[in-house]
Amino acid sequence: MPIARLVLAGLAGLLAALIVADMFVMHHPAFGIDGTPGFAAIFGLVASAAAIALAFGWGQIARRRETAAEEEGRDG
Amino acid sequence: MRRDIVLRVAAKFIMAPLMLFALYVQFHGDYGPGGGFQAGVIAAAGVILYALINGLAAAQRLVSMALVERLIPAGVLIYAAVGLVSMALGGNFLDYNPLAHDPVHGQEWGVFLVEAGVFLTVFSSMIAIYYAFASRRAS
Amino acid sequence: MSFLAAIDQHLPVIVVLAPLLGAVLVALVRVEIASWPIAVLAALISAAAAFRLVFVVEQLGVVSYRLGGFAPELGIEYRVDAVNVLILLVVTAVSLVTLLYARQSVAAEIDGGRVPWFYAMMLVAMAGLLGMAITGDAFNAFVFLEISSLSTYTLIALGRDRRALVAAYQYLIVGTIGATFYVIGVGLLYLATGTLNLALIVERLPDVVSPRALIAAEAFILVGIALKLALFPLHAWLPNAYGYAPSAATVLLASTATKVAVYLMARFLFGVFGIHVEIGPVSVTGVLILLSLAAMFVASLAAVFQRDVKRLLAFSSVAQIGYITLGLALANPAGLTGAFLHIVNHALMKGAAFMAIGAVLLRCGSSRLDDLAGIGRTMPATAVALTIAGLGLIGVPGTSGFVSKWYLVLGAFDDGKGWLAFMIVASSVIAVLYVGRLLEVVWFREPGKAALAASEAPLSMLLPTLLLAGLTIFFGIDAEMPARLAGAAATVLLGGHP
Amino acid sequence: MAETLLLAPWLPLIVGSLLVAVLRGRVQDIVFVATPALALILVWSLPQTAGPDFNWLGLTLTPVVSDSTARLFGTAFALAAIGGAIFALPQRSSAERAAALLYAGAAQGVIFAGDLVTLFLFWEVMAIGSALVIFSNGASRAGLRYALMHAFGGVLFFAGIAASIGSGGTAIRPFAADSIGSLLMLAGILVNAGAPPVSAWVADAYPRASWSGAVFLSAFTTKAAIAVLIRLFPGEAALIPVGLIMAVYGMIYALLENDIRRMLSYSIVGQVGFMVVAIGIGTPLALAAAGAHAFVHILYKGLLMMAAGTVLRATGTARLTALGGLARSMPFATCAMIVGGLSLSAMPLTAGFVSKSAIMQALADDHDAVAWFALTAISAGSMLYAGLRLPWFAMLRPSTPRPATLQATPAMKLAMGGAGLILLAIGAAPGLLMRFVPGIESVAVLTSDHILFQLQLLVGASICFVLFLRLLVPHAGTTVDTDWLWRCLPQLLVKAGSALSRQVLAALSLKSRVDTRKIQAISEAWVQRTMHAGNWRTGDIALVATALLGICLLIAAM
Repeated sequence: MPIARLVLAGLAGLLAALIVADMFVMHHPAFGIDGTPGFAAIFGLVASAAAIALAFGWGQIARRRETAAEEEGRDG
Repeated sequence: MRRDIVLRVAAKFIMAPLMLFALYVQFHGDYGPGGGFQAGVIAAAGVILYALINGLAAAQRLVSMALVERLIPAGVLIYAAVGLVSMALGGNFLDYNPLAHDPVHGQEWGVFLVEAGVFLTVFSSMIAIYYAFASRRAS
Repeated sequence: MSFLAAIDQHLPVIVVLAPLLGAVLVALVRVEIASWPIAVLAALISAAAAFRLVFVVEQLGVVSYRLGGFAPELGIEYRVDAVNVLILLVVTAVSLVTLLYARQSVAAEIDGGRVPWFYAMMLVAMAGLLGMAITGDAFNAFVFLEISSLSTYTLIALGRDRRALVAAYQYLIVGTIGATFYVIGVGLLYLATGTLNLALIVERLPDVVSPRALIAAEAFILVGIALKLALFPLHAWLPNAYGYAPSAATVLLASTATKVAVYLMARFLFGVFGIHVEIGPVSVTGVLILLSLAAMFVASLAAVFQRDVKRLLAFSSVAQIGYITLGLALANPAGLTGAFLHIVNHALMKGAAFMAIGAVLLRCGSSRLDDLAGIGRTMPATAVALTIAGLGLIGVPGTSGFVSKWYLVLGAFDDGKGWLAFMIVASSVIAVLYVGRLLEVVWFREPGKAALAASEAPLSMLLPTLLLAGLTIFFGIDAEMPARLAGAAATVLLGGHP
Repeated sequence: MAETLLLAPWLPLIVGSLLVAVLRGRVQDIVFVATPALALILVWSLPQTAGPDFNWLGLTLTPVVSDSTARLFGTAFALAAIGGAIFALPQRSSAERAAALLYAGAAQGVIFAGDLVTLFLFWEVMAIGSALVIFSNGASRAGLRYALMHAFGGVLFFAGIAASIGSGGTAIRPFAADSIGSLLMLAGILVNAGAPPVSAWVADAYPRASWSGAVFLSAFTTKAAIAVLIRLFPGEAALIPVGLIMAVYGMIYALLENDIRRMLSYSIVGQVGFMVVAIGIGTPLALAAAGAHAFVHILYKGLLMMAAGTVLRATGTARLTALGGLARSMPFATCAMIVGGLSLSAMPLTAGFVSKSAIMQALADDHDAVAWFALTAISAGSMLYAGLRLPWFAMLRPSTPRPATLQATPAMKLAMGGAGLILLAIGAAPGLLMRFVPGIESVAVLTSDHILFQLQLLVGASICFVLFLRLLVPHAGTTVDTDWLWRCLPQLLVKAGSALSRQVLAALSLKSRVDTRKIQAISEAWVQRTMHAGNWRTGDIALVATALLGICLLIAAM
């Protein structure tokens, strides 16, 4: 999927640019660590990955497959 | 039973004393044991005996169902009317004292009338119950 | 002026006498056309007297009337205070409205020849109930109890359904058992105290040597009355009796008969034995709370499963009686106020509901739930009344049912029983189920054949129905008047002065 | 005093509801849109003084009183009602319109209630109105479930209010969750807010409304609960974990969900979780931030619901599996969905960024690190489902589009455009919102470090989205939800119980040689009799009566 790679590269470049910009602004951290330049980028990546992992895992456990008709008629 | 002459004759003999006795019990109620309730039952027993011997139709010629059905409320009406009159004369409901010039006579009148009402209602109720049972057709 | 004063003096006896005389007149005249006006007139006089009594009692506190002028030791005393004047008002007012409603319903449901008897029996039942409420004499109460019961058996047996006969017979036996228990208890009380007058019994109770006789008397009397008021689990006669009686009779019985029995129980519990008396290790209030809760839940659940609307409403009555007895068992001002308010409010709501069903019965010929489908389209006004009554039964705010439940909840909290408040409200949720089921059928289903053929109820039936429904709303918004009367009743029962 | 009652914002809505039920045609349309507009005017013309008092059952009632919180929520509710009404103009169901206006009016009543009793009354009317909205779409069983859930919440709330009135009058005042009364009250409010363990009702009920009805539903009930929480339980520490659980729950289920409107319903729970956390903090800033977030949330969730409604109306389905490739045929709805989704993800220059910044600021000021980091992470997660997954799978991804049979009407476009413009305007000029939410002026929103922080977060999330796209592909099916607790667990328990009792009975019968079937028949008959109280035999009644009497006498004799 070349398009996906392209998008990914674009996003990565954007993120890198943001991190670079982040080094030149004045920070007002509330907890110290959140004032580190680029912290938000890493946190965003990790948090999103964790969210997807959590959701995917829970989906494996708790998801019930139904046919569309059953789903439609669930109201009964 | 209508053909049984012994019963018919005996019943005829009993009827009159029965009625008389009922009246005795009725009027003696003022002074001793007795009163409208007992008298009503005795008198009704007379009619019922007549019906037993001569048949329902004969008895209803004597005391018709319509009469019985009128007499039941009429008795209550007499009772209530006495109360109303005593109220109108300034006493409480069923206070017999004002019914005559002096309280003793008033009490006599009051008791007499009320007992008469009771007699009528009990007498006719008893007959009504008997009629109701006797006229039931086996189905 | 003096005439009015004289009338005032005789009010207590007029209340009872008017329907009794009316019944006698109806039975004497026995003309179908004349019987309804006579009955209405009698009920009107009685209601007017009761209404006037409310004012007199508010002025004097207690009105005592000696029948035949005898002293209470010898004769019968009618004794009206803030407690029973409320009951008198409810019974007479509801009876009057019921009679106004009854004409067309009765004409449709009762054979022509029996119509006068029906009205006579309605009036006798009314007189009996009023007598039970008004008398201050334990044995006289028994006599009136029997008068009302006997006429009630007749009324039920006049129902069209063949099962009405069985229901009446069952009620006859059960009612007789109840009355017998009651009279045995009264006999024991008489043995212990030597008097039948309730006030005198109370005076002499401290001198009684054997508490065991008293407890036996209490047990007999309370169980006897409990049978009459259909306290769970002694309720089983009620659904059939109410379900199969003629509509007008059901309205009268459902809104008044059990209430008077509740009053009698309250009188004995508070006025005679004292609510906090204990039978052995068991407190009366505890037992009453338990049975009331059982009634609220089990009967409500049973109502959910009924297929006939009249039976559904009858089961709901059992549950609602549970609320009332619960209020009695709380035995504090707020709880008792709630109980008496609910007596009033339930009479209005159930009256409206049964009237609406009576109208449906007249138009569709059925009171089966399925046959009510879509009745909201063809009989909208009747359905609205039914809806209001149903909402009242749930206790939706804005209806009077909310006000009484509100007081009950307050009473529960005053008693330190928060869980009880929760149970009260939780049981209302079950009421949501059965009322919701009813309303769903009435409003949302497609009309069936019977419903499509039906037209709106005749005005003579519709107006009384809407009147009661309107009062349900009115007392839900402006509850000042009933709350004041009920509060006064509670104060008197708890031994204070209004 | 009493004439203030005429200025009550709920009055025109409830009157309008009755009118809409009677009127038809063009006049109905006008009433339907004009009454919420009138309510908006009244929200702002109601003086912020003590309201009129009435006496009822010995309780002091204040049916209408205004303050800045009431004005904020009142404005949001009025805007939602106006937007919802305009959007619903092509929906010609009088029942839904009447129900929606009743619902909106009751929500205003809750906001402007001056005492607990009035509050409860409107609370119940609100439940009825919203249930009717669902019923009017023909979803009777879902409506019934919804009504039952709210009846349950209402019961808790009622009991709590009764207890609280017993101990301090009807005034609305802050409570601490330390007595039975206030705990019951809190539980009742949380049921309406969609808190665990009953969160499932939101996603169960809202998607059952019609394409237009869901817009109303998404606005009022949960946010009214938030307003009541702000008034009654500010700073209740127990709310912080509750809110966090809601936020996590909402995010996970939204990531898994296939039906757009169910996804948005889960998202409501998640976003309400943010507000609940803020209320749990309880500082003036936090409370104001909760209010501001509620305001913004009502707008963007309304916008998203409108977009979803447009899709549903056009294609007949709102399932992601069945959608895709709609961007070309429905450009307006696509834009609306993207603006709403980005606002939900707190993209800078949208209104969501303003209100979420305020919440984060409040958490930071309170040094609540756990909540701060958790909610920041969940913000990134929100971007995943609302900003990316939703528009991608519903509209943008290349796929053969379902034919869009019904294009959005001008009225629908007007409603969506209006909501979107307000969101963007607030995002560009936060002062617009801050002006009438006193207490959040101090929050730094459009500062460079702040914007950069948020952008990094969102771009990071986007990278994850592209990387793990395969894991996020929607599937047909449902995820087991908390309603399993009351829809499946009882059945399981009953089954297990009956199996157990059968075994016990079998064991017993081996010993005493009693026919189990006989025992079963007898017990069943008894259950039948007590439950249905069908037809008791007269003898049974007499037996019970005698038994009761006998027990009394026996106890007395002992």
